[in-house]
Amino acid sequence: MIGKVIRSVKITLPNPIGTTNPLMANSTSLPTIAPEVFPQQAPANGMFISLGPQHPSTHGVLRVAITTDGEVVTSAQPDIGYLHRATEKLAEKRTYPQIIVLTDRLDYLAAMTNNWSYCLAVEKLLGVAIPERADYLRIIVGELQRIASHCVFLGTYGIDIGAFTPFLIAFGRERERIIDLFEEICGARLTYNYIRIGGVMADSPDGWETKVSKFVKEMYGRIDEYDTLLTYNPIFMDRTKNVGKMSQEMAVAWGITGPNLRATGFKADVRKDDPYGLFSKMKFDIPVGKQGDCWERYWVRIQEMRESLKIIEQALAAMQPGETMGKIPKTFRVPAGEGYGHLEAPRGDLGFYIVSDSSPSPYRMHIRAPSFINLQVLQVLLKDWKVSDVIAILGSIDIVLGEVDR
Amino acid sequence: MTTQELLTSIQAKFPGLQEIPKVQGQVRGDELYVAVPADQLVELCRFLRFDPPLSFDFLSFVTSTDWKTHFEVVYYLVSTLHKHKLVLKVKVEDRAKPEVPSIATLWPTADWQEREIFDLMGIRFAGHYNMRRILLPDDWEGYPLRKDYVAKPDRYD
Amino acid sequence: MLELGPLLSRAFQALQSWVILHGVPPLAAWILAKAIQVGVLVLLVSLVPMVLVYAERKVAGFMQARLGPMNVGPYGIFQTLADGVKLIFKEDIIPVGSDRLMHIMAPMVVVSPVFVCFAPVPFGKGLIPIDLDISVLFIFAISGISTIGVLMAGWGSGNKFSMLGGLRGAAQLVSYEIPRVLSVVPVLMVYGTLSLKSIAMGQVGLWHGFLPKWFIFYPFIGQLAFVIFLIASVAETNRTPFDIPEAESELVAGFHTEFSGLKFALLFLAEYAYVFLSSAMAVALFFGGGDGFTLGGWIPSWFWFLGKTFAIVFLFLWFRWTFPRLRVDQLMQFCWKFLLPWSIVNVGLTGLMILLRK
Amino acid sequence: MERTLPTLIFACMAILLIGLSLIVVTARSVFRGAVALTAALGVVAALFALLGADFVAASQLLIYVGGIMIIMLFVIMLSQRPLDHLDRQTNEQWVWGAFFALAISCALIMQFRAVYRGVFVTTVATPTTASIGRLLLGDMVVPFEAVSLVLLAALVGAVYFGLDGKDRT
Repeated sequence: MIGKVIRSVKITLPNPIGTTNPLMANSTSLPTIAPEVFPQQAPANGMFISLGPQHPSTHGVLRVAITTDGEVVTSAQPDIGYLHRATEKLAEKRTYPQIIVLTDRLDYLAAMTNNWSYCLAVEKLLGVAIPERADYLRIIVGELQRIASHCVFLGTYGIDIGAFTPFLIAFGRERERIIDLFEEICGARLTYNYIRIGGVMADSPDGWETKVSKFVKEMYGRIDEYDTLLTYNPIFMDRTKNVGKMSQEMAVAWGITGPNLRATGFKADVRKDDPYGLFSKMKFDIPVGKQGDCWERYWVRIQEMRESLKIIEQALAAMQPGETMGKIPKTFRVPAGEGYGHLEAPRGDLGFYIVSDSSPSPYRMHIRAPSFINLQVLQVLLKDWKVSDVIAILGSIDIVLGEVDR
Repeated sequence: MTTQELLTSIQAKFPGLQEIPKVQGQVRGDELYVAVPADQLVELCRFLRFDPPLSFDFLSFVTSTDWKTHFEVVYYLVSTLHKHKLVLKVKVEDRAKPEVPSIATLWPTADWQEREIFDLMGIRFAGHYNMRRILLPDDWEGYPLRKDYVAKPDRYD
Repeated sequence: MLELGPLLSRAFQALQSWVILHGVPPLAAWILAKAIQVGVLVLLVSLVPMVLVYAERKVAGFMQARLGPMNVGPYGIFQTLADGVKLIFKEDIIPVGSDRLMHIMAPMVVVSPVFVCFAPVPFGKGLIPIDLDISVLFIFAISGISTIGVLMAGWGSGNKFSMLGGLRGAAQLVSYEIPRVLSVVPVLMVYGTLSLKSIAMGQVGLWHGFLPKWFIFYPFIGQLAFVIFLIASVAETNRTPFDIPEAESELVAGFHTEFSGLKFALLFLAEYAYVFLSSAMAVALFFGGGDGFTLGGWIPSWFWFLGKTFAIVFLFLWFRWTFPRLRVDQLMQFCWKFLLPWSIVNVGLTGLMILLRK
Repeated sequence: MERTLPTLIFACMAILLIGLSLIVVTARSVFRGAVALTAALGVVAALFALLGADFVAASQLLIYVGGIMIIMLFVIMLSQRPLDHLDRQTNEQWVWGAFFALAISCALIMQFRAVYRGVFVTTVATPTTASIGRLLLGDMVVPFEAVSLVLLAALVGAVYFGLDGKDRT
């Protein structure tokens, strides 16, 4: 196992998906993956382990109740709600622009895309067009946010597997620079509130674009560094390859989106399938895996960072000076009706479904939170894996509890 | 498939189903909106899921709205193959004991989403294997997302 | 010139004769002398972890693009001291539902063998506390007692994570003990002794006038033995990539989850003292002990010994901050299917070499 | 002087050993009993060392304390729970057990008193490793190998019984 050292051999995974759907469209059988009710008691010769809510590897206040038979997990039930803040209810009491602040607190590692997704939904209801420069700025900050978010994933996943250094390299060096860039453009480092209904909060300050392009150029080399440090590390590959495999059928049925879905080889990306903003003009690939194991979920994210850099470069090149805010009055009423806006957040398909009754605040707002929906697959995904793989699988799903509990 | 074609192929199998007409002056997405009675839901979903020209294999989200007089459960379906979308709406008139059949066996992703609706809106999903509260504590009283919910101040308020 | 050994022994003899002159019985003087020796050794062994903790933090800092401790003293050199003071004054918590006696005894059982293990280590010319004939075996035997302490800690905490950590620790330590001992056997065969001092002395000199006669420079067997010894030592000291007993992402902190204050400090001290001990053993066994090949005359042997030891300690730190952690079954497979066969092959090869030489 | 100090140490160790052995049989917690047994084996190693058998002492520690006892503790940890020491370990035969143990020890003491009367503990400081090695691979090589064969057979048997029914072929 240590013997087969694979170092700096770039594995190119062929895309198994062409235009045909892997799900047999004419199959009439039900997916045989209905979960079982979690047993209230541990099995006779097994053990009951309560992982969390205070545990270093649950990435927040998540509890996973696990029963085991020896070393093998027989059932797992994630227990959530420790961080529930009733965002959907709060939104019913706030005006539309005020809700952007709430969305910052959902996936706090990717607040930009949360803002954006919400604004997409409201703009759909309002039917406003936003200025081109604002759209480019959105793409730049959105993709920077994706890189920052994946940097956190990389670091924390490294810690889950036992490598401490990638965390401080990716989290403390690269993400820090992205956050500095965000601070410069909007003044905040975590909860940005930058993307507003009708545009963005402010134009980029002088020299910001050159800083971004400088960062992008350096970041290519940094990602190569992650490859040598973690991605192709034989121990890391031993721990994550062929662990927690998820089939395409299973992933789609469970509503998995984002890198977790793409790791199964399924070429699905909202940026391509349902282009929003100016993504239809951008040229980029969708990296996909083959068998959907932990390593490929990780690898897809690393590749995505490279693609994001390409998108940022294109957006920087195409961006022209101009307005950054559409013609939106300070206070407005949204016409009655309903709208659904969604986009490709770092963790998957993030959508806002808003029902309006032409009052200043939404009548009902539902958040399609990718972390929440991706998390439930753990009920079946953890089964039959060893207890030590639980951490590897849990980490590779990459959830943010702020979004799970909302 | 365009929305019109979708509608005709659904109506060919379920003649009673109607598209929800767009109210004048209201905004709405360009998806097809179909009203479904609760008793036909599972059958329709099975058809939508497995019929080759439709093959709605991806349930994007399930949610619900409290319209004060009635509840509405919304299903947002996407076909990853044909890229068409469909919104199903189930009207639940009985406010005292709202119940909708569960579709978690067709799309397992509905598992927690239905539990969340039960938790926050109080709509039961008949046939769900594990209909318990998910976000709120098990002893929570009331369903917060209902419009007539009155927040009781607790010791932190 | 700067050799400490002769100086110390002369001072020691002077002290002893002075005490006897003033009417102290010889036995009491002898006990006093031993007590001073033990005191110095214990003090040194307790100080070494403090240095190592500081080194670990700084090395980690530089590997992780940050500075490490900087506030307490210049470049944060007093950080460990401050930590020690903090740990001493921390509340000592014994969890409810634990086995109190085991919980209290565990850190002592873990830490006390370390001090004994340093007794036969040749720190330099004349700087060997006790020259035992079986010192290699002695160190392996005594350090095995610490494993009992790990088990007691895991059991005594009354915590599932601690228990799992203790179990994993025991399985790992017992397994890796075997290739570790076997990897040393070639050295013993070549030098025909179990005494660390004699082994270190046997490596003094040069081959062809430039290559030191250290065991590591024996073709193939030397390197293989050293690699196996190093890997097994990393596993024995529970450090990454073999830190499964205390895997923080899985078991919170493994067997020392429930320890706080001074007890935690003791467990910590034992870990770093074992790192130092393993490095010192590696130096004595494979790197000629205090032998400083061509520059030997200029720099004292104890300096050479410590320098080499810290170089190997750096390897330990380097591993820790670059590797992820293995899984339990992978760890066991690695031991039984890779390390053990190769260490046995190495013993055979060494025997062949000795036969051919004759 | 040279005669009394080792004898004194020997006496202390013997008392310690007896005390630890009593703990082994009377401790309520199986785990504590096993830990006391470990300590007792360690004291035995110390006795060997005192008598100049340095190699045997180290082997005793390495094999019994560092190997066998760890496996025993391991098994206890797998099969017991931490609060089991509150249960009473009852053994209805303890009276007879104590009687026979006392009888046997009295007989042994009587016998050894006759042989070792007037013999004091002396520490021999000659290394024994080489002579043990020569003995094991010289005169005693056949019994030595026979013993290792028996151990191998035991190991194979243990693996066989450890396998699940379906893995046995």
